[in-house]
Amino acid sequence: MSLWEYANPVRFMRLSDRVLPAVSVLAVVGLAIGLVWGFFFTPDDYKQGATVKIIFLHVPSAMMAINIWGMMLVTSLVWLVRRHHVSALAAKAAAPIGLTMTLIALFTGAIWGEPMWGTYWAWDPRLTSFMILFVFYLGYIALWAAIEDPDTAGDLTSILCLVGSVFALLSRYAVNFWSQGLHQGASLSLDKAQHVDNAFYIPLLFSIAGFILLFVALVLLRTRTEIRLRRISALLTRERQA
Amino acid sequence: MDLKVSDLGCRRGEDLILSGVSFGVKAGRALILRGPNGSGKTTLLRNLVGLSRRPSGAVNASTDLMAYAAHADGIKSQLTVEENLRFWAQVFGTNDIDAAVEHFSLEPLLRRHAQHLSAGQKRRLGLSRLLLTGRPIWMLDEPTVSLDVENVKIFAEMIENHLATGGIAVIATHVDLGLKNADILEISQFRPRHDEQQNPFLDGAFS
Amino acid sequence: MDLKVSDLGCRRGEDLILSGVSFGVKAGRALILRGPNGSGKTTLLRNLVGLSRRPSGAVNASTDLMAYAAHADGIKSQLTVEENLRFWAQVFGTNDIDAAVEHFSLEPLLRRHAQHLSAGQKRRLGLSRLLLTGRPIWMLDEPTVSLDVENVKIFAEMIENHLATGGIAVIATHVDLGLKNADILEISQFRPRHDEQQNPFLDGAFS
Amino acid sequence: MRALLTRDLALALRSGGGFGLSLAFFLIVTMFVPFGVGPSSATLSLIAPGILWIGALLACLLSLDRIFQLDYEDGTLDLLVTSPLPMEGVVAMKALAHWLTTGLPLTLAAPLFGFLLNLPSGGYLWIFLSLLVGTPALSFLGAFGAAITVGLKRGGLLLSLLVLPLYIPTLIFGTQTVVLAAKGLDNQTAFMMLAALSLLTFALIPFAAAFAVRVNLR
Amino acid sequence: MRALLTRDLALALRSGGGFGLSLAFFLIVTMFVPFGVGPSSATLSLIAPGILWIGALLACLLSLDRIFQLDYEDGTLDLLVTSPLPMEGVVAMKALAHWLTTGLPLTLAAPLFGFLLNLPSGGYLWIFLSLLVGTPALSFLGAFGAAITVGLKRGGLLLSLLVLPLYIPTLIFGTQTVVLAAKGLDNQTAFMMLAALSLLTFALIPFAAAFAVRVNLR
Ligand code: HEM
Ligand SMILES: Nc1ncnc2c1ncn2[C@@H]1O[C@H](COP(=O)(O)OP(=O)(O)OP(=O)(O)O)[C@@H](O)[C@H]1O
Ligand SMILES: Nc1ncnc2c1ncn2[C@@H]1O[C@H](COP(=O)(O)OP(=O)(O)OP(=O)(O)O)[C@@H](O)[C@H]1O
Ligand SMILES: [Mg+2]
Ligand SMILES: [Mg+2]
Repeated sequence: MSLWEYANPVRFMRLSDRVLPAVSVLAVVGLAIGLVWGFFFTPDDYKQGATVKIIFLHVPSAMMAINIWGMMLVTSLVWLVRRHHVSALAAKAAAPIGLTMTLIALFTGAIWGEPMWGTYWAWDPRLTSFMILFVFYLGYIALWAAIEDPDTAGDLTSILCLVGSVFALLSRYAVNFWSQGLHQGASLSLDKAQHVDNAFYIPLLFSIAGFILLFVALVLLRTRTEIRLRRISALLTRERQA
Repeated sequence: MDLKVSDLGCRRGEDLILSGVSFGVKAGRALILRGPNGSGKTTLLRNLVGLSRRPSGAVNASTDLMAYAAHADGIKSQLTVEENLRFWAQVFGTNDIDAAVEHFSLEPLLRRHAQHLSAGQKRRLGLSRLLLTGRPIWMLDEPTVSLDVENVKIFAEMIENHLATGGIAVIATHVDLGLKNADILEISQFRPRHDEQQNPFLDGAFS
Repeated sequence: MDLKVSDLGCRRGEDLILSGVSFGVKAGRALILRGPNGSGKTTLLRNLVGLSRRPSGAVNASTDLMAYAAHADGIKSQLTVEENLRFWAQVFGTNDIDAAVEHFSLEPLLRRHAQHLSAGQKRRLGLSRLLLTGRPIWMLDEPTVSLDVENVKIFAEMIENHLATGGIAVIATHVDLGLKNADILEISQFRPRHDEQQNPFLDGAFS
Repeated sequence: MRALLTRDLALALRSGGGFGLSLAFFLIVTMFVPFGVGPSSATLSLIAPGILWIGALLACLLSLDRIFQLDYEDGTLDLLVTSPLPMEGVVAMKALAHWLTTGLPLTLAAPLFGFLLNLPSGGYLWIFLSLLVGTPALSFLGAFGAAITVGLKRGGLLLSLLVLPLYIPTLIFGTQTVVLAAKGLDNQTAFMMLAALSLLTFALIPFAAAFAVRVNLR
Repeated sequence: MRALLTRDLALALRSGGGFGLSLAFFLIVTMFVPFGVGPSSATLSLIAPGILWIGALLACLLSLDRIFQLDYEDGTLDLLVTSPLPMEGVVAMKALAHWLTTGLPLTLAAPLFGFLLNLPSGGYLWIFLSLLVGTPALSFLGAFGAAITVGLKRGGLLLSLLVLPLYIPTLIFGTQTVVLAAKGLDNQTAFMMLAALSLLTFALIPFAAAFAVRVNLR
């Protein structure tokens, strides 16, 4: 049995029906542990004070914002190559979640920026590339909304996602070239855990896991909705032709 | 060369419009597609010339042998009649527009901007384009719209000539063209049955 | 009310296309405009409904009494059939679309986006709009294009009904509609003579 | 008349031309400026009012040719001219619909974008007010330009060329209102001029545009 | 193929979309900037490279939807797809025609406009070179956006939303080339990146755009 079988709508519905409750529960648990621990049971930073705690929202959402685009890239490719409807619908379902994550990262970052850098917004490369990612999400979602025929929309958004990924990456480099920034470098690689104190590190991991699971749950849910919508329109078509 | 189509299914958007379309046209013959409004003639023609996905079935001729003339003529209103013709002649690599001009008596209109043509004159221009393609299989969608009686006759002649040289024509039309070598295909017989919709989202098991 | 046109001249751009057009249509009768492609039927109709300058001549009816249906249907493809009809009903202040829907059996198409209609279905929608105008004089330019035999009959019926209530119809067409109360006007007789062009730049003194 | 307005709004919303899009365009233009002129916040705050106004103006401009073009191509305009609606009213309604789908959302969002460009704090209220009063004039002037170019294919660039010079006074009084306010100076006159300009536009343009449409159809 | 190029050029020239228009638009945008940000020449010279690039980019943007839209509407695109020309070639030719009628005249005129904006003297050569190398990429990316939105009525704003983000790297490397040169710094890297970007675009975009056109027709 190959993995692709789950790309069949019926099988996907059956599988996701079983998986969804478990994932949802785990997501809530992960988030609860990470956020409660992070907000109430960690010490204040000696330099940043309590504001450091926004890291438990900021970092996971920023990570998700990027990774969700990656996931859309993969599912788009799968749709173009293997033409599994579920794959295209999963990409469609993921986009608004990615957009929301981007917004959360932007807002938490802005709130954090005020005490840290003395300004809510600066044209720092990292921040700017997030703004760019935001626009890419907007364009992608707008294209889905504008095209009526779902297969056409799937094809066009997929090709946009491919080309967009290339140019989003290029933009990242271009932006780095253009401005030296204020923002933190990558400090959360596993081998360099010393950048972040252990007291923050572990709850942060929980929070990240929570965000990932939350994303999985939401994507499953939204994909199921999209599939149901397609089923409804198929039924209406059949009725019309009868 | 004959045209053979077997068990073709045609979609428009998500709808299956036709299924099990099978027919053959011998070289030198025309096939008239008949069917009430909305029965799927345009859909079938677009499918045959390769403008839509082909979900099922087989066509024995390559789309490179087919020339298509549709509701929209593809005429550029800012170009003159001559420029319009020359353009298509170049695209199809047949650099001679005289035959086309002569057949529909476009001579007096050659320098006119296509913008300033009447509906029927435009259509004549659009149809004369077929002679430039040099392709053997013509797929025509309501070609006689806006033509007066005289020009319908001229058009029918053009088809007869084309058939006489071993060409094939598939024509969707509501009017009688008076062609000699023509068969008629009633297209409503290919309306898909209820249970043929083949949509993966229609499978059971959704509870 | 009768329609009387006397000594009308029609221009397109700088060309005088028709001159001395005179005719009358009695209430309850239709007038069929005949003429080869490019003879000026469209030009005349546009002139009558007030879409072009009227260089000379007189028409006894106000353009407020006329409804016009042209080659282009004025259908918005992003709106559903019903929304399209309602819009025109509101514009003409006759807020009832039922008669129009019923006459052309548009019921099953009402919720469909106009984009997804076939050529003939679009035309049916365009023609049914006439019933919404509530105006007595209909000016129709090749109304039966793309219609199948069945729908041509339905259309002719619509005209007959309109005439029966004292309406008037002026119809440019190349096909025979089989109307009972119709007169035919051959339009090529109004082709202007050479010396009638009336262009101020043609006056003498140029040597 | 109401029917026309609701129809135009529905059309704008249905086909990827809705409220969100002009906003997104505005956002991108605002974002492009730092890419062009560099990220320094001192420079940005200096030019912010001008950029916001120019951005709004361009977002407006890009959707202008839709005011009449599509209706012309599918024959709707012919039918509207022969309908009982007065052409002046048709023009006004179409300009209004255009404003509701572009000018209004821009006005509401402008203060937020001002934030990204480091707009000085005195400017926020006035960028909002000046756009609120000024953008309707942009839509009406745009409708006039669209009416003049309706018969032309590929009229887009020509349209911009005709309309942009007409936009100059609005742009000047609009930005001055904000610039003066940001500097803490008196901006009464500029603002009053802006308002007067808009009123003048509402009064004159529908007639000119209706005339242009009729000429183009014949 | 040549036939297509000459036809597209002829069409552009015939109907008010010729060389002159994009220049005029460019001129007006450059002219608007002093109105918006004030006439101080220090400010202007600071932002000149950015404004010139943004102006070129917008002039390009405004004519994009003409690349495929008209051919789609009158059925020409259907006929082209069924013709012996490969769709990738058609796309490339159309992008080229677009560049010849917009990008090229802008490039030639940009140094002149730089003058109006007080461009520092080191910048003139480089504004020319950077536009020469960069604007073709704008046309090709634009053709891709136009191909995606060709099936939509009123796709104009959506088109901008899709295309503008793709323009970001070109804009940044383009302006940096000029800015660095104007400051007398080394601009090799920026210029090489710009050139590489254009080459990448020529190689990839025709395929993506041809795919999008075919999808839109069915
Ligand atoms: C609107 C403003 C901001 C945006 C858009 C933003 C965006 C991001 C992004 C994209 C990441 C990278 C996540 C990853 O790659 O794993 C990140 C991580 C991070 N941000 Fe921000 N940020 C913003 C403001 C701030 C501020 C004001 C601070 C506080 C000094 C901050 C501190 C951090 C830290 C500590 C990380 C983790 C570093 C890492 O492990 O990569 N950010 N942010
Ligand atoms: N894009 C579309 N999406 C879904 N259905 C469509 C679409 N276009 C057309 N249809 C439907 O497909 C059916 C067949 O349409 P088609 O245009 O092939 O008919 P036709 O036989 O050419 O009719 P006509 O004689 O009126 O031109 C019609 O019922 C039409 O409503
Ligand atoms: N804009 C224009 N400028 C100049 N001449 C035009 C213009 N439009 C049409 N003509 C010419 O005017 C004449 C009459 O055109 P018209 O469209 O009225 O003909 P018609 O009788 O409707 O023909 P058809 O049956 O082909 O529709 C034609 O010879 C045509 O070439
Ligand atoms: Mg058809
Ligand atoms: Mg006619």
